[in-house]
Amino acid sequence: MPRVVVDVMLKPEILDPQGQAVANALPRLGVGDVASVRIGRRIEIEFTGEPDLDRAREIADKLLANPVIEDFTVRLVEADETADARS
Amino acid sequence: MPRVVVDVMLKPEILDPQGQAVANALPRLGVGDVASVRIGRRIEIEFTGEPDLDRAREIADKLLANPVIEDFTVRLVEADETADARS
Amino acid sequence: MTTHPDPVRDTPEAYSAPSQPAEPSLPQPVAPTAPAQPAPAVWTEGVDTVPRADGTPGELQPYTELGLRDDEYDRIRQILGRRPTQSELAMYSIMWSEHCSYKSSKVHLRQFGEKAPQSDRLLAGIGENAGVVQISDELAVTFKVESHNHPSFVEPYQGAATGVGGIVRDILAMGARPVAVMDPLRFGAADHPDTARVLTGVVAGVGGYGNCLGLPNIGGELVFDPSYQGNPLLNALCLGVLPVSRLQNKAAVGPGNVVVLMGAKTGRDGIGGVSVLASATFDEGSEARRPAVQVGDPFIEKLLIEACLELYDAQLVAGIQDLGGAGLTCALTETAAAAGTGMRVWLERVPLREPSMDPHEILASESQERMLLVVEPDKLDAVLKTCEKWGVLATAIGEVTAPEPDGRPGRLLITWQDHLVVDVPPGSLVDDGPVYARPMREPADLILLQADRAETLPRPADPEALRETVLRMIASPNLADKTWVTEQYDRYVLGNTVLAQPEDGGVIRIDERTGLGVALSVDGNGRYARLDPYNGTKLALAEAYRNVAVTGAKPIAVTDCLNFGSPEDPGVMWQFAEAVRGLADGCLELGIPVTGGNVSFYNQTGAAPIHPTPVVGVLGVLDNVADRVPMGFVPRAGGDHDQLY
Amino acid sequence: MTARVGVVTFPGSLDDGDAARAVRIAGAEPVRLWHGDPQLHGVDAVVLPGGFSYGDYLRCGAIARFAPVMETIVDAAQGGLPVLGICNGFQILCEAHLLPGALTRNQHLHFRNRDQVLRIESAGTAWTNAFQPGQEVLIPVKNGEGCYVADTATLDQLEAEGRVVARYVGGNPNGSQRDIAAITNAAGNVVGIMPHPEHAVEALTGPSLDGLGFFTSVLKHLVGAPA
Ligand SMILES: Nc1ncnc2c1ncn2[C@@H]1O[C@H](COP(=O)(O)OP(=O)(O)O)[C@@H](O)[C@H]1O
Repeated sequence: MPRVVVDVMLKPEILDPQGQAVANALPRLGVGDVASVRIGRRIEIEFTGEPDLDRAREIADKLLANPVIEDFTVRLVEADETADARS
Repeated sequence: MPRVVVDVMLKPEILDPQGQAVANALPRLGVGDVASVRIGRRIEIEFTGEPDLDRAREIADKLLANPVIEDFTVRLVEADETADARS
Repeated sequence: MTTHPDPVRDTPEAYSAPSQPAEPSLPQPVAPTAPAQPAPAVWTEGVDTVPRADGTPGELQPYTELGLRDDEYDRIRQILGRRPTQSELAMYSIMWSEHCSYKSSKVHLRQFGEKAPQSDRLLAGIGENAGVVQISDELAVTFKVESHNHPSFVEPYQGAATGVGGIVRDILAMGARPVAVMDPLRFGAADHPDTARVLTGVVAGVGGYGNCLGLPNIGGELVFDPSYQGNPLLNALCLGVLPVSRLQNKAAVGPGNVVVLMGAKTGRDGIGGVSVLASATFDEGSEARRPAVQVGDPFIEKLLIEACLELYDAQLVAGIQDLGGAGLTCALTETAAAAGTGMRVWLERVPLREPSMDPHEILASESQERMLLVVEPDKLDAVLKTCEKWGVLATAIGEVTAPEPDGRPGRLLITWQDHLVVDVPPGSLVDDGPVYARPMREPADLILLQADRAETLPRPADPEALRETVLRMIASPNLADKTWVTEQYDRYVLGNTVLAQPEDGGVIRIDERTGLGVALSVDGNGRYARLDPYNGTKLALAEAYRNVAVTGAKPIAVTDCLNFGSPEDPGVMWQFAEAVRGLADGCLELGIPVTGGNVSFYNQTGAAPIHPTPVVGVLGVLDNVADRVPMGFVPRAGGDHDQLY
Repeated sequence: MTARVGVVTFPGSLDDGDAARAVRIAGAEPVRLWHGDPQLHGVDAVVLPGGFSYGDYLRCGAIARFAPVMETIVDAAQGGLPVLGICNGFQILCEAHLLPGALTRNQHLHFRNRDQVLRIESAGTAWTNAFQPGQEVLIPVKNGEGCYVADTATLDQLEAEGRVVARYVGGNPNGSQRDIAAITNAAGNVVGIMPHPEHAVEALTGPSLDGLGFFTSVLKHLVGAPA
């Protein structure tokens, strides 16, 4: 069953302390070639029936994202991308 | 410039109280056809040079995900998917 | 040090009360998404420089949109002898805003100084970042309460979080280690849907920031009233401790000294926030203003605290000022003005989060977690090293310059990639802002309100009615248990919390060796103040004083946060004036000084102001915190209890 | 010779001073250790204190695990050095795989600070030998991510080997599986505990003196341990 994935990221101009902290930690792992890290939320929504993108967009707008500081995208994803393909 | 996106989700058997809270709030928004909501992290990594999937996988494995409770996927994404396509 | 005639207007008729800028006709320079361009299109070609301003005296400038009145703009031109550059205009609009200049409140606040009882404990008073009171031969404490009301309505979590962050930096700037916080809160009706958004966000923000900084929360207030529905109040108090010898000063002394910017990178946070968010009323336009919200990073602030304290202890700092609502603009001008020196700043040296920022944006940015240091050149290396140890960014961005040869204060010169974008007398932004004696009138409905006396209310006449009344009172959110809120705050961290919620006053141990400590309480009653602002404010003071006294402490100092509607409303202005008079008189009677505080105007929705809400904090000293008196009776081991009948 | 107990300060550590105070009150000498210094300076035991190391961004303890001092501590702990992780310290120990499982967001999604009753389930560790098995103690909890989770096999193993050190009694403050408040490694020298014993060591500032037992335990352990 396909699901709807909502990706919520801080607007580009908003400070992302989380991403900053991770980026600062990378050199200690021996990683020197990362320019920036931004951290947001990924929300997977499963509908009881057909996945409903419009409905998902509405949920994202009202509940999942904070429009003051965040942007979001909504898209359909095949189940296997989200679940099984994980390494 | 394409970026690497790491999606980190709680393993299916781990309780996700945040997703649960969102799912529980949906009926109050008049949404009745959602079966489940899971909330994870989306991490966008920009490299100074060519995006490096293997490197990203290594970072994810060591730092971005906790294998005890989380799974992750790593993939390349064109810049416009992550930035501009937001609604 | 005033170089210009005092523009106080004594007669109310001398000016018509300005209306706050209505919806701007030009694009608003507040949205970081649409980078601020408070200027006609020609400016986008390049930077507006001082020579360019000289050569284009007639160029239209959007000063109205930035909240400046015609006569204020004229005064700027008169001060500079030309039109201001884009950067200068941004700086004046910020520094002359209500929020920074106290232009409506100044004439009233003077009473705090005039009526203040003599105190030899006061090491720093009103006008400093926070008042400092000596509590023993070696130790002093500093405390202050501040508002972050409007941002907390727009984005409750970040608004509250950065409110805590801001007051903590004020305390830090005095040389103190912050050791506790308190949070007086006001929300709309408890059962209103928006209260669920604002309350949960604000509480999570206060906790999120304070907990992460490791500051125990030792008290506060939680009050619901419909008058705050569209304008909740987030006041935050911070207490700090310092050895008397570590007291810091903001003055940028010593020509040749280096000006160092320390802490977070500068981004487009809250540009226009100070002039728009803090001084404007909320209306349909507030949606568009939302991106002016700042995001806080308590982790950086924690590192900033540790790094600053290490710098103080190593005596590496000649002057220090926190970057608050008005960002670099405020810090640069205030430090220079306080010393009478000038300053030379290379703006392109400021580390940016977004490389595309324009000079006026850098100057106006409200990015959090930053401090400005003045450092002797031979100590610069040591300063940078300490900052590096704590992982805090520190960059030399300028230099202190000498006063004019004739003894007049120096000038603030700011370049941007070799272009001179600012050339101003710093004092003109700090001390010479407009001051208004605004018209005041007792609100017309006050007589009616006062006539509706409690005595006329029906009294419970039988057990059933009594039961009914008790149940209604118990069910009132204002009397209900506050645990849902206070459980989200760390009260134990630092290990010196002797009393906290649900006690009437918080008590913090300051000196583990001697048991020396302080008690603190913050109180306010908007309903009472609405009925009688003079006595309502005295009541708030008396309540806080009592709450401190009953812990066993001797009250010695007062801080206040005066939350009111628009000062352009004569009724509000009257409430404000009465409240200040009440607090000053009350302090005189009790013999304790106001050491600092904050005024928050424009707390209203449309034309409807909130209840006037003066919040008063009182600090007391306990020679030995072991002698504190808790609220309840503590049962003794062995069952040998004192009994009270 | 008084025992020397190291207390690590990470950027963002908050309860390090309190942990050092508790060590002192218990009769040992606290030694402050710095995250960037891999040396342990000859300490006999280590406390990883509470707080928000590195802001606790990403996951609590995830970044602290990579601090230079942690590499040394992991080795030393595997060699028997007593290590107590309190709150954030517990999270770090799990992230460093010195303890199994993970600490996740509280089920109710709020930070919660309250005085909490715990039952000491195992008095056999380096940090709990001053208690009686089954003894109930009152100690503050304060955390946002204190919900202990592990897979069923791990939980069963912890139970079977007596490695659940303490459980919440009278209400689980964060949703931890099987009410787990503290666990230990197989050798019993490494203990992670979510509540804060260092905040219950003085009558004036804590809800009890019950926290002291954790710090006196390690002293007893060190005296008994072969040099
Ligand atoms: N927002 C808050 N933050 C911290 N403590 C609070 C807050 N609101 C109330 N408290 C605390 O809860 C306790 C009870 O508050 P309240 O009922 O207002 O006390 P009282 O009625 O005795 O003045 C007090 O210790 C007070 O400091």
